[in-house]
Amino acid sequence: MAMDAAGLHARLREKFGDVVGPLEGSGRNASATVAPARIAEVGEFLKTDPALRFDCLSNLSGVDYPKQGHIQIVYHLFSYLHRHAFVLRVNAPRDNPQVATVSSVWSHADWQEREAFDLLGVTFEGHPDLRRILMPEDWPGHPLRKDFVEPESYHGIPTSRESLLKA
Amino acid sequence: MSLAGFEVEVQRSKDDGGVVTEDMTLSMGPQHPSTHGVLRFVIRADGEVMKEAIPDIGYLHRSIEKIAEKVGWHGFLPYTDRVDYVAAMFCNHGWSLASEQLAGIEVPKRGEYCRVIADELCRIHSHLLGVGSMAMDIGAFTPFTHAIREREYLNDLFEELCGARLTFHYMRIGGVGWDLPAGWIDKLSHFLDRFEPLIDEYDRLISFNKIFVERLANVAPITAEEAIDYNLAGPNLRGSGVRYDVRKDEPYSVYPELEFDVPIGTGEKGTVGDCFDRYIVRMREMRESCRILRQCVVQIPDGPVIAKVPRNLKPPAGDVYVRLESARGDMGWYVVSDGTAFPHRCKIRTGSFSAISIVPKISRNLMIADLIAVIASLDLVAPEIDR
Amino acid sequence: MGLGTYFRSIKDAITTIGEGMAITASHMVRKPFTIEYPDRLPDGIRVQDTLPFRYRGILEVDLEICTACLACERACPIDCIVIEAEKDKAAGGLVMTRFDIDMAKCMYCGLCSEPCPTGSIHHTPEFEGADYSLESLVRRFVRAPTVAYRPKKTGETDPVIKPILDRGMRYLAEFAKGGES
Amino acid sequence: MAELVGSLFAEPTWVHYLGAALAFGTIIVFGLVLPIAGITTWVERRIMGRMQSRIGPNRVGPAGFLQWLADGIKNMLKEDIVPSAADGPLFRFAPYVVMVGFVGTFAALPFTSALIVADLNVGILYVTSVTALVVVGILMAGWASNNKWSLLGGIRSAAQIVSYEIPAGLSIFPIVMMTGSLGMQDIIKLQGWAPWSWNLFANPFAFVAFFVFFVSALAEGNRTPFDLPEAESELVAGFATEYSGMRNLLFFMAEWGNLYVIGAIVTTLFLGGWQIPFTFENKVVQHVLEFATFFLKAYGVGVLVPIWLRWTLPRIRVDQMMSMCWKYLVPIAFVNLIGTAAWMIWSPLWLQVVTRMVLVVSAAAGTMMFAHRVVYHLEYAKLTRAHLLFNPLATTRSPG
Repeated sequence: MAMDAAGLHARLREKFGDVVGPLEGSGRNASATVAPARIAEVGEFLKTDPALRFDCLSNLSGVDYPKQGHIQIVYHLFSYLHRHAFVLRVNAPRDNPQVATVSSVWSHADWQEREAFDLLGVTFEGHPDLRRILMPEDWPGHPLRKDFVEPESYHGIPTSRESLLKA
Repeated sequence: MSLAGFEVEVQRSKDDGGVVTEDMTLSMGPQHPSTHGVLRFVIRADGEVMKEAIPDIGYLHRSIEKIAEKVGWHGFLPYTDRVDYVAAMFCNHGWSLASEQLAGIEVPKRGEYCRVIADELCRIHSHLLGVGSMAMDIGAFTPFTHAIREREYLNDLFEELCGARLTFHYMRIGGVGWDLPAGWIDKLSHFLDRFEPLIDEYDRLISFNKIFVERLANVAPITAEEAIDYNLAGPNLRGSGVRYDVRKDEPYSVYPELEFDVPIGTGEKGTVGDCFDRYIVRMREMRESCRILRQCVVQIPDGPVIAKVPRNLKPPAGDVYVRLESARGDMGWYVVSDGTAFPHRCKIRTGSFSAISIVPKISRNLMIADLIAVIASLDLVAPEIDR
Repeated sequence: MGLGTYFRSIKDAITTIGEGMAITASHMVRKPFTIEYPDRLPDGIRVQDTLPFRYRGILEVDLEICTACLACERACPIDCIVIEAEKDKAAGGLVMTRFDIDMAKCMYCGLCSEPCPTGSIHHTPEFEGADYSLESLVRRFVRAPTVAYRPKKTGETDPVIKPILDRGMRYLAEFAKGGES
Repeated sequence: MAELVGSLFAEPTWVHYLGAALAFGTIIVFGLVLPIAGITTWVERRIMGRMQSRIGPNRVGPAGFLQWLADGIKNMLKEDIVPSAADGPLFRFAPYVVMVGFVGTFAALPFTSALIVADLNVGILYVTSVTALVVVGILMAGWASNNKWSLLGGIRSAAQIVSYEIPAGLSIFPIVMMTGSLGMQDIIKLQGWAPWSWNLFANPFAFVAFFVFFVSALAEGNRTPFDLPEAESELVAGFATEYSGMRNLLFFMAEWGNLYVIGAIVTTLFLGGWQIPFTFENKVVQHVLEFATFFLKAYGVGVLVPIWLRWTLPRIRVDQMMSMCWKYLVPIAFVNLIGTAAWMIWSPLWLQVVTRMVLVVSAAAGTMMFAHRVVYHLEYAKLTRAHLLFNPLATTRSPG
């Protein structure tokens, strides 16, 4: 049976208490914030609990919020069994973002976490194979951070060409 | 031994009656005829049998998500064409949907119908390339050219509709950029009339050909649980027998008003979720798309095709996650706005990205030739993986 | 494998292969779909002439009707258009000294032609843009300082500008206009 | 050929024989083998073009006919690249081995009742064994390229050709048994000009043997659906991956020329060879007609049908290729062999005549059914608004 956002949230609160933050938003985009270190447990519970059964991690995205000083990892969960959705958010400090991995819960998270590591520099603790996935191994920095500055050249290859339109 | 970042373990085994054998490490791609763009697989093989195939992606990474943060809401639309250039309409649609939900814009009815027509044409367009190149990867060249022939007809239709053959940039935030040209609907009907019999002919030519079936049936079956766990989407998920279609189950646009079936893989030639099921689901989806198009042609109302949208769009701060059914399945757009003229973050979750992540799991102990069939049956499109 | 399956698979192979061969054989006498590029069109017709009006080919600017409003420059997501115009009372309005488009950068999205008030900047059906250097792909439209066009309230009467403006307005009319749902 | 030399020279020595052999070899290679291989590329591309709703080569010469010359010249002028890590001598030598394996067969292939380089009494055995030389060349090429894809291609080719030699050889034996000779001309002379006097319809086992032999010959010639050694979507270009220019051309010439060899063997064994219904006083007319008959049969069966198959069928997998050989073709070939022997011993004359008639009629009926399917698909094409164009040499299509 599909559960509504309030019911989902209540079930989470009942199990984890204050680890799960208050309910934000509604409908498909209803979300709750979770402590970085506890996300794996929460994920495990969400996947195995027969009433919730979030068998699919639709999307895992990292967002850099320099003003708030944290990087937010957003987990979009979906249950093919019950056809309901929920969003989890995890805020990790910008200077040393560390989040527990959920790759053991959802296999899809493996590559998604590697992408977040590659592009935002979030370390997923316990990830079996945390390597860069899109960028070259020796690329400096993490491009999707707001303060990322593109290097002038990479291995002697300029990264941009002179605009022909400069007067 | 290190091979461009991959620690590949050289294994020596003595199981062949005392003969010392050594595994062969093959680098398939990035320049290989059937890796559809620039994928690379590091294959550890014992003769023709693969022990593992590790995908190496990123060769086509164009930092589209970073570009989104720099070019503004309207300006990013043409870039979405490049996310999946085989089915650009869906990326247009996804970005438009996300922006509209953030900014609270309602699309006129006719605009929605134009979008659905364009989407479904694009689905046929993409599936034709998918099944055609699949046949070619299996070694049959003629079905590929037949598919490309029909695709050419569609290209002409698109060209008339929006002026481009590949990077359409047809949709705009709030609707579509151009109304259907005069006489275009007739051409579309003409296309449907000739195309539906051609699907049958295509089936007779290749789909049920004994050799083709033997090459695909029972190869790399994916169970429904695995498919969901790895978040496969679209035809790959439905090939595993999960009847889930975003158009049907979480409807957007005017899909609730349209009637269509969701074909799923039943293991008719082998096991459920094998390469053949994924292939045949695509063939059947093309028929369903034709059915949707026929309904749209009749039902399309008059009226404006685009809502009034300010040129300098500044959606209120917030985030939204929209899903839509692209040719490669459930495409997710997570867009964060901070209330300025530039998006704060755009994350695109694509079907090919999750599809390729399952390759190491399903390709164990297959032949090298089977890996080609697996890549083709998952319908991987490299730009969509790397973005 | 039972004997039945054994012979059935032989039969399947023969019938399906025969069916496929019948289809390819029937294609031998069907008309080819391809056309030869570009020299087999009837005399005097170029491929470009057969393309639809909306075709987004290489950008072209009709300087006669350009109002130097900079809408295209602002709309371009990759900044491949640069316009320089200054107010000059003596000349009677804006004087354009520069209108450059870097076709090497242009991605043919059409966002620049949409906000143009007169249809001055538009895509042509011309698509053969290969050249030997990046520099020669920069299209410079202003040869000498030109006075920008000012739309007349009474409608255009100049016989030289009228057809150009008509074409521009026809081009603009193709775009969908924003309306409430 | 010895008689020919004897009639030309009063006291022929070995020099004369060698000179004659070289001259004749040159004439055959340059006058027959190379043009056949070259023109076949053009034929194949035209046929494939039309099957795929395309036109095919149409720019060089009338209907693109000179395309094969242009391609040949282009290939000869191209740089001959030997990869630095390759085994140089082997790499350079491999194409010639392949070429020898292919050209060598022409020494025993008949063209007319008299025109044959050497009517060996072990003709068919010679042809099959010389053809097997190709595998050595391909394996050499695969190994010497020092490329893993090439190596896989070479190994596949070795496995494939060695395996398929068995059903192919076993399918030749029924004919040899019926003829009682291994000589090519002997086999042809035992057949007549009419289809019902061909070996193909001699008995049901020979009829099946024809198909087994044809499939095995396709596999030996590396043609689709058995083109695994150079499977372009799997192994890039297989054993020929590292080859360029002239050496690549030699490989391809051998491939296309081999098609004609297949056709010639099949024609000899099963389709009545050069037999024509009449004899002419004028020897030239006689031989020209015989040559035309033989050539048309060989080209039709050996070249056009494989081309047609190639552009219809997908490629089978390497393990399926093996299982097809060992599980299907070899047992069937054995049954044919034993069946033919039994047939020769026990079948009464009336049964032989009736069987011939039944086989001819059923083959005709099969052809008719097939033609009916082709017509059906043409009718079906009307649903798809396709137009018909019967001119096979059409070079262009106006838009519309």
